[in-house]
This record gives sequence, structure tokens and C-alpha cells, in this order.
Amino acid sequence: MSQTGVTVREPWPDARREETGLQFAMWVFLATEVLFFGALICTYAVNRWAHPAAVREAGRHAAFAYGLANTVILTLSGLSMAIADRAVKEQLGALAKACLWITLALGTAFVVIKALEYYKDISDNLWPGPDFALRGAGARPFWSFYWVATGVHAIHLTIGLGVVARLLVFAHRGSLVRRVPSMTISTLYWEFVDIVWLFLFALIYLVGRT
Amino acid sequence: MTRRQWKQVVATPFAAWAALALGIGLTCGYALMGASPFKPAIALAIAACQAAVSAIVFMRLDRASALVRFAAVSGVLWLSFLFILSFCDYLSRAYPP
Amino acid sequence: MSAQASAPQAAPGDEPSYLDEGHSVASWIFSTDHKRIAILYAVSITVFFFIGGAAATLMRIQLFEPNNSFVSAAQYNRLFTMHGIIMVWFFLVPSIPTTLGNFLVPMMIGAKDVALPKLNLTSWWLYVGGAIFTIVCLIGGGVDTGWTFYTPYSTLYSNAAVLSAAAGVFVVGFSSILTGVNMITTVHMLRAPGLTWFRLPLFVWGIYATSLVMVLATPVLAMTLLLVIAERMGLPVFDPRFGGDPVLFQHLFWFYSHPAVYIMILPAMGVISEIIASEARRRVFGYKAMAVAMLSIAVLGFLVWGHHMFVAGMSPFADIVFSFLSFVIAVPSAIKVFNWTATLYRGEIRFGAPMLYALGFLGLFTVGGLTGLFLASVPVDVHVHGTYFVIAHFHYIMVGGSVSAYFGGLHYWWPKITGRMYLEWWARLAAITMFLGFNFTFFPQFIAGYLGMPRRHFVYAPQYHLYNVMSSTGAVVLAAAYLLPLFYLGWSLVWGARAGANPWNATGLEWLTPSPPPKQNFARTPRVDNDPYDYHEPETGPTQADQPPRQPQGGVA
Amino acid sequence: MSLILLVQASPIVLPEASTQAVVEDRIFLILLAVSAAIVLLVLTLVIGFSIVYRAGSAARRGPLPIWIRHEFEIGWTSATIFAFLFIFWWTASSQLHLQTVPRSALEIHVVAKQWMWKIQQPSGVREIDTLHAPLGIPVKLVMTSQDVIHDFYVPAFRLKQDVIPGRYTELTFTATEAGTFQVFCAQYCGLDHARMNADVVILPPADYARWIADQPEGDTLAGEGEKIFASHGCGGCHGQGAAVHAPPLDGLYGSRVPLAGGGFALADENYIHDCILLPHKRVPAGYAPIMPSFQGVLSEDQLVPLIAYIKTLKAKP
Repeated sequence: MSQTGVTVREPWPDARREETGLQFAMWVFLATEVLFFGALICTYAVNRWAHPAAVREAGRHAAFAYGLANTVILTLSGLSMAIADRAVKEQLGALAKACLWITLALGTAFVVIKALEYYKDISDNLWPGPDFALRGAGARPFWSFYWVATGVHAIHLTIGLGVVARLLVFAHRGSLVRRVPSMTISTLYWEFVDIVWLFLFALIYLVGRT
Repeated sequence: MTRRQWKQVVATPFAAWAALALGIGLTCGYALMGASPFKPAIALAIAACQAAVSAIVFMRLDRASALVRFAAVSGVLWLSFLFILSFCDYLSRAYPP
Repeated sequence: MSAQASAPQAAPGDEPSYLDEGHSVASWIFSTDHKRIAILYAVSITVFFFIGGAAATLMRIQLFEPNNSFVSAAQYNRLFTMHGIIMVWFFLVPSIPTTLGNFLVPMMIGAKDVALPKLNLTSWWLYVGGAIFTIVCLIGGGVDTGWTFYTPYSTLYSNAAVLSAAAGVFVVGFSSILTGVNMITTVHMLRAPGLTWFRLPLFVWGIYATSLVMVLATPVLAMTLLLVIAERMGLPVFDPRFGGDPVLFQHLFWFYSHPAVYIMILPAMGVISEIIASEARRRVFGYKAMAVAMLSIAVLGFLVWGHHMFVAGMSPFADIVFSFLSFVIAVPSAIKVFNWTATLYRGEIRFGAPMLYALGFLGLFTVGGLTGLFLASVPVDVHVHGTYFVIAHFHYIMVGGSVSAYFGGLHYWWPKITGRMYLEWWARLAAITMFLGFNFTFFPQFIAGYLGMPRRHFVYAPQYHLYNVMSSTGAVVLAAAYLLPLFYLGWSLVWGARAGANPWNATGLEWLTPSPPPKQNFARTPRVDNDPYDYHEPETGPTQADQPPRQPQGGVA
Repeated sequence: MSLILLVQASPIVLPEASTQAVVEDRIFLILLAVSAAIVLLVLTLVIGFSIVYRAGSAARRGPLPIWIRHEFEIGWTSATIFAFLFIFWWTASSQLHLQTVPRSALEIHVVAKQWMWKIQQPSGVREIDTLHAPLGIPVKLVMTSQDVIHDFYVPAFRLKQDVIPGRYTELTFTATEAGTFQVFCAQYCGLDHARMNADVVILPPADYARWIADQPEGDTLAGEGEKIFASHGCGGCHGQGAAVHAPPLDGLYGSRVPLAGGGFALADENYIHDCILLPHKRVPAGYAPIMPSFQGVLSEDQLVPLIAYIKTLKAKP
């Protein structure tokens, strides 16, 4: 059942097929995710179309510095994850492990910054409740989008942290270089979560800048 | 680490990251430059380019089979159905603008 | 039908069947064997089907009289919501793909299991967890929004358990997505050597097409429900007081919920193709056209959702666009009906219970499909939208179509799944009763709908009385017909005659292994060298029904 | 016995009481005939084949002639495509034809709320759950909802339209028959959805005029709106000589308003409605967005006369 020490799981005929299969399955799942976030962005688009000025005004209140910091952090984490992925495929276990630690650290930093940003937003009354700071049609839907989108994204990212932690467990057991399919699909997931953020950054933090 | 491995594992991803960072710089610079009706469009276009770089280099679409590439594109394709047909309603409404 | 009609093609082997791989509860609910998971699904959807059916029965009792007070308005509203949510999400969407699909797709393509067995089990757990949670909410607190959750009623005005019900459906939707991912990957990656795309049985095509829709439509529903939850928690999205648009909710909702109809009907089309070919002993007429039609229905199904919204306040231009696309999608559906009919031509037709269900499907699906043309025409839809005409139309598709096909498939593959034969005459009786009861229940609703009786009304104007009496009477017959299989299929599990590997003399890889199949499905991976439905030489007519097919797919193992 | 009574009390035809009904019924009947023909064809073939080709029958089997395998398939595919496209063209053009609203249409306002229909005639007469309208004259219902989505459905007119909170939707009809016709709510709206019924009473024009005249003397819709305009201090900003820089309302209705931030808005009812409730949504060019929202201050019932009043303000020569 094993080729070069790689474990092949049940329905698969060989390791190569398993990796391709899992990679394909993950991409199909990511297509699902595209539609999941896409539907949310559709509500944003309709709101932006109906109330362009209000959305611009509401976007001005988004904490640009936090958003920019998180964008840089997340693209860096995407880089370290990609290096880890390529390292595993070249059997460079130590490099992969180091990069996964970096990814985990950057991901955690993202979540922490996000939490600080949430704290700031709430103190600025940007939760669209009774004390909402902004007026005008379209402002509340914009901020609803903000909370839902960043919230859902943060949940995805937290799941991603779990996935990276799982890979680190493999790394510590020394089995990471034999877990090519796991590494591949984890990377796909992590990079996808990064890509989503790039769009959220454009939609939330950049619309209100002048 | 061999020279090939160095290029493959470290140099190429770094180059891609440099492209992403350039994108961040461009999009922020443009956003801070001042008002323009095309702003969201430009920002989204830059984000789409960044996404493409990430998908091709980080997510290895460069090496992927046609099938996987098709799966990757299908989500975007189907999302375009949602956008095109719902905006076919909105853009032809007398209401709101 | 004789159980010993043919000797099993495969050597019986000494391997125990999948049913004998452990008898504890844990050996079932933690099994990653696709066949056991299929059984788990079958048991759970059966339970949910009868809960949903009970809600329908109570509604029909209420509607027996125009001003009945059997249930109150509040109770009636909860009943139809419960009926809709359970039947759509917990029964129809998972019905064929997760039971027959799970059981048969790996066998039909010559694989040991689905591509991701653990994920398959996870899907079932999510499904059962989400569904039970939702049903507890539906029965305990009650939800009064209708299964459509239209805003702003669901988000701002209803004081029922909308939040938790939406959360439960969200989880079930996630299960549906994972099943879809699994099936797509299985069909792409695990086909036996030689099994090219145009050698796949149409059932596999049906499951593949439906999985595409599940994967690409369900996430939009998930996000829409999430936004309903968010709006209930004070994050306005569709709220018109703050510049939101309630019609946007409908766009997003129907972007999922119209394709969901195709999630329900595509696998049914696959089942019917298998049954008709086997029972008529003929190659499916226009096999390629059938496969392509299924794929095009899956794709076009995403483009027609607007016909649910002709009176919802869309722009007139959008009405026309969606009307056009809705007419376009009718073409592949029509082709399928013609091809099934043509398959019967010059056949050697047997009328076992599965075939009775299949013929019933053909008639009911035709009526359901044609009434779809009425709803695609804007002026007619403006009149009958939101009336019983629509109710009748989609029940013809979903109950007359999908449920008939589900029962047909269940009977057809029952010997394979359980290793036992059911009682043929009881099964025929149930099939015929179901067909008659169904028409009696739902045909009068077309008339009531044309006369303007709106749906979701717990009392109604007296001029609709006659049609409701007919409908309610038919519902009694229908309910009895649905209970019948429970008894005779249950009986067969213990006392039914043993089934051979291929009791129907059908082609298809699933008939190569013993009934019930061993855990690994095949002793060794089959090789496929010929087309499906090779019941006869293309140049000659069909063989006699009691003869084995010319060449079963996968040759002689 | 009672069954006979039941059958007698159950008409199978619906009155055709509007111009739309005539068009809809014609399409319906032709579609019905086409569908019946197709169902009959399929049933005949299925039952016929089932009998002729039942297992063991003596019918000739053998291979399918090649022309059935190819030409037939192409033939029926293209036949279906043409048939369906034709039906589409025909129904869509009927629909477009029906949608043209005559300028002279009589405007009646409908405000829906859980669970009643409130009607305001142009003369200022208010009704609840009854709508009087003249025979043979085009009538435009301008409808909005105070809470959830409802749907104004008149089966005898073959017409329905969702009534949506936060905006106006329209329904135009020309009655062709005098009498009383049922109205149902056809969009689920909560507890008493089934009881949210009303009547449309169609009167010959002379009777309609007499009915209006017989109603207790009151203000016209616009007159009532003028009072609301005054009592809510609208004139304080929008009146002549106001200290605040606010857009004048004379001649506003029907004009193209240049917007701050570019573009134009057609000042229709929806626009005026938005300006009162969501004043920051589309601010006219040259004005600061200082108008307060009247959300929660003015009900939809009050907005109807207020907008009717604003519509009467003609541009000063």
C-alpha cells in the first residue's frame, strides 16, 4: 500500500491520485466559498449602487491603519504558508516547520489586531444598533456588511489557525513530509482566506479614503 | 538546499509576494489620491490581480491540471451569474436612481 | 419476478456482506462505509418524511372546510412552515443523492468507496444534528415565516424561533455542500479503468449534475440565512428603513432555491433512466443527449430564478429576461421526456413495481413540466403566482417526480441493498395507489389556483370548497399509500426471499457483486469495455426479459 | 346531496372583469390546449408502447430505423425550441403591451398593513378593505406597505402586485365589468394573512362620481396634505423666504433633479418618498444634507396626502 513511505488512504489507488483528488476536492470547496462570500458582496454591491455617497461616507469611518496592517500581515502569512507548502514537497522538513510557525504567529497577530479594531469600532459606536454613530440610508447596511464579512472572515481564519496547528503537530512528530495531501489542501484554504481579505480590504477600507 | 530548490521554494514565492506588496502600495496610493468615480473599480481590479498572483503562484494553479483550473474558475463564473442577473434587475429599475 | 432468474455474475466469494461487518450501533453511526452511511441517511430521511407528511395531513384536515377551526391561524402558519422546511431541506434535497447516490455511485463506477469517506460520515452527522435541532425548534417553538423566510417579515416582524431554525438549516446546507464536493470528486477521480464519461450510467450523470448544483448554489443560501440571522440580531441588510432592499433577499434566496428544484429532480431523472432501460430491455434512446441535457439543466437552472419574482417588484425588463431563460430550460426537460418515451419503443417491457413508479413519474413530470410553461409566461404568472396553481405545479415535479423516482429506485435497488426481494404485488398496489392518490390530491389544486385561491391561507372563500374537499380526500389515499411500503419493505427485511446478485438481469457494475455487497464492493477492480445499457446488439432488438443482458458493463468479473 | 350542492356552489370559470383578464385568459387557454395535446401525445405513446411491446408480445422488435435515431431527435429538439420561443415571444409582447400606463389614469393610493388595506381616493375619501373604482377608466393603484410585504391580488382582474415597504409599486387596470370583486393578500404576511381580504367595487363612472359626492365632506387628498405640510413645519425650510437653504418644491414633481455627486434623479413618487424618509439618499446638487428624516414621524398614511400635495405645486412662471 505504500510508496516511498507515503500512506495511502482507503478508496485511493495510489498516493499521486490521492493528492490530485484532494486538491481537486478542495478547489471545488473553494468554489463554494467564492459563492458564499460572493453573495455577501452582492448585498454590498446593491447597497453601493443604491447609496454611493452614503457608502463612501460610511467607509471613511473604517479604521484604515488596522486594515492596512492586517493586509500586510496576511499577505506575509500567505508567503510563509506557500514556502512551507513548497518545502514539504521538496522534503525540506525543517524549513516547512519554521514557516508554519511564522504563519501561525502572523495569523494570530491578525486576529489580535482584528479584535483591537473591533474594540475601537464599538467604542466609536459603529455597531449599527440604537447608538449608531452615522446617519443616512446605506450607512447601516454598509456597517452590517463590515461586521458580517469581517466576522465570517475571522472565523475562517481561526479555523485556518487550527489547520496550521494540525500541520505543526505532524511536523513535531516528523511526519509532515509524508503528509503532502494535507499540506496541499491546507495551503489552498489558507491562501483563499487571504484572497478574501484582499477584496474586503478594497471594499471596506479603501472606498472612503480621499 | 540546492540552487533549484532555493529558486523553487524561496525565490519564486518571494517574487510573488513582492507583486502582492506592490499591489497593496498601488491600491492604497490610488485610494488616498482623491475622489474619483472609478475608485472602487480600480481597487477591485487590483485586488483581482493580487488574487490571480496568489492563486497561480501560492496555490499552484501554474502546475495544476485543466480540471483543477476549471474548478477554480467555476466559482467565479457562477458568481457572475448572480451578479449579472440580479443587476439586470437593478440597473433597469426606475428606482432608486 | 423470480429471484433466481440468473446466476450471479461474480463468484459469491467468502467475504461477509457490508451488513455483517459489525452489528453494534457504533459500528453503524461511526462507519465510513458509503453503503452504511446510505442506510443511515435512508433511515433519517424516512423519519423526517413522515414528520413532514404529518404536518401536511394536519393542513389538509384544516382545509376540508372553508372556515374550519381544526387548527388556529398561528398553528396553521407553523404547520406549513414545518412542512416546507422539512420536506425541502431534510427530505427532498438529500433524498436520492445521499441514499441511492451514496450507495450506488461508488459501485456503479467500480470504486471501493466515495473519495472522502470520513467527510461523508461528517456530512451525515451535520445533517442529522442540524435537522433534529431544527425540528425541535419547529415543533417546540414553531416558526411562522414559511420555508422561504421572506424579509422583512422573518427579520423584523416574526416573533417565532426564526433564528435557531435558520441556524439549523444553515448547518444542513453545509452537509449538502460537503456531500456535493464528495460526489463530484468521486466521479472525477475514482472511475474504474475504461469507464469513460460517456460510458457512465445516467444515474451517475444525474448525481454528478445535482452535486454541481449543490456545491454552487447552497453557499448562497447559507449566506442568505446568515444575513437573516444578522438582521434579526440588529445588523440591517434588507431593512427598507435604512435603505436596504427586501427584494434583494428574494434574489439571493431564489438563486439557491430555484436550482434546488433541480437538485431534487436531476437524480430522479437518473433513477428513471436506469429503471426504464432495464425494464424495457433497451438501450436508452439518445444516451448522449440525455447526459448533456442533465448537465445543461444543471447550468441553466442557475439563470431562471427570477420567474419566482415576476410580481415582486423587479423591473419589467428583468421579467422578460427571466421569462426567456425559463422557456429555454424547458427544452432539455422536454427532450428527456421524449427520449424516455422513445426508449419504450420496440422494447420488451416488464411491469414490475419500479417500472410502475417510472411510468407514473413520466406522466406526472410531463404535467408538472408543462404547467411550468404557464408560470414562465409573465401575464399568466401574474395571475397564478402565489396561488394553489403554483403549489400543484411544484408538487407534480417534486412529489410526482422526485418522490416517485425515489420510491421506484428504492424498489429497484432494494434487492441489491438488502439482499431480499420485496412482495411484488404489494409493491405494485402501493405504486398504483400513490399515483391515483397523488393526482386526486393535487390536480384539483390547479383548478383552485386558476380560480384564484392564494396559498398559505388557513381559511378560504366558499367557492373553492369543492376542490379542497377533493384534495383533502386524495391526501388520505396518498398518506395510506406512503405508509404501505413501510410495512411490506419492513416485512421483506426478515421474511423476504433471498435476492441473487442480479435479479433484474440489468447491466451496470453494481449488479456484478453479490447482494448485499461486501464491504469492499468488488473483489477486484472491474474493467469497463462497453457502453451502459448494453441490453442488446445495437443492430438487433432486445433479448427476452428472462435472459441476462448481452454484456453487463464491466464484462465478466 | 350535499356533494351536489357543493358542486353547484363551485364555479369553474372566473369572471373576466378587466382588459388584462381577457389577454391572460386567451394565453392561458391556448397554453392549456398545447399542454393537453402534448400530455395526450405522451400518454398515448407510453400506453400504446406499453401494450404493444409488453414482454413476450408478438410485436416486431428489431433495431430502430436510422431515421428515428437521428432525424427524430433533431426534429423534436428543434420543434420544442421553436414552439417555446414562439410562446415566449407571444406572452412577452402581450405583457409589454399591457404595461403601458395611460397618462390619464386615475390614481388611487393603497397602504397595506398587517392585516388591512387602507385606500385613499384622489378626492380624499378614505376607505378600509374596500376600493371603489370607475368602470372603463384606467386606474393606477400606487401602493406601499407600512410593515411587511403584502400582495394586492384581484383574481377577477388576473392581476397581482407585491406591496413593498419603503417604496411604491404600481398596478394598473381597466375594469370591463361592474360589480364587486374579491381581493386577497397573496404574499404571506403573518398571522391573519388569510383574512387580509378586501373588495373592489366597480361602478359605472356616473355612479362612481355620485358615490364620491355622497361621502362625508372632507378635504381632497392634496388639501389634507397641505395641512400636514403646514403642521410639520415643512414650509419653515422649503417655503418662500425661509432662512434655511432648502430646495424649493414648486414644479419638483416630474422634473429631473441634478444630484450632489453627479447624475440625475427623476422626481417621481418614489423619489419624494425617499427624500422625506431617507433624506441623505439622493441629495439634490447645491444643497447641504441637513434635512432630518421623518421616519417614524410621518406614517405611510400621511405621506400619501403629503406627496399628493407636493405634486400639485406647480413651477412659478
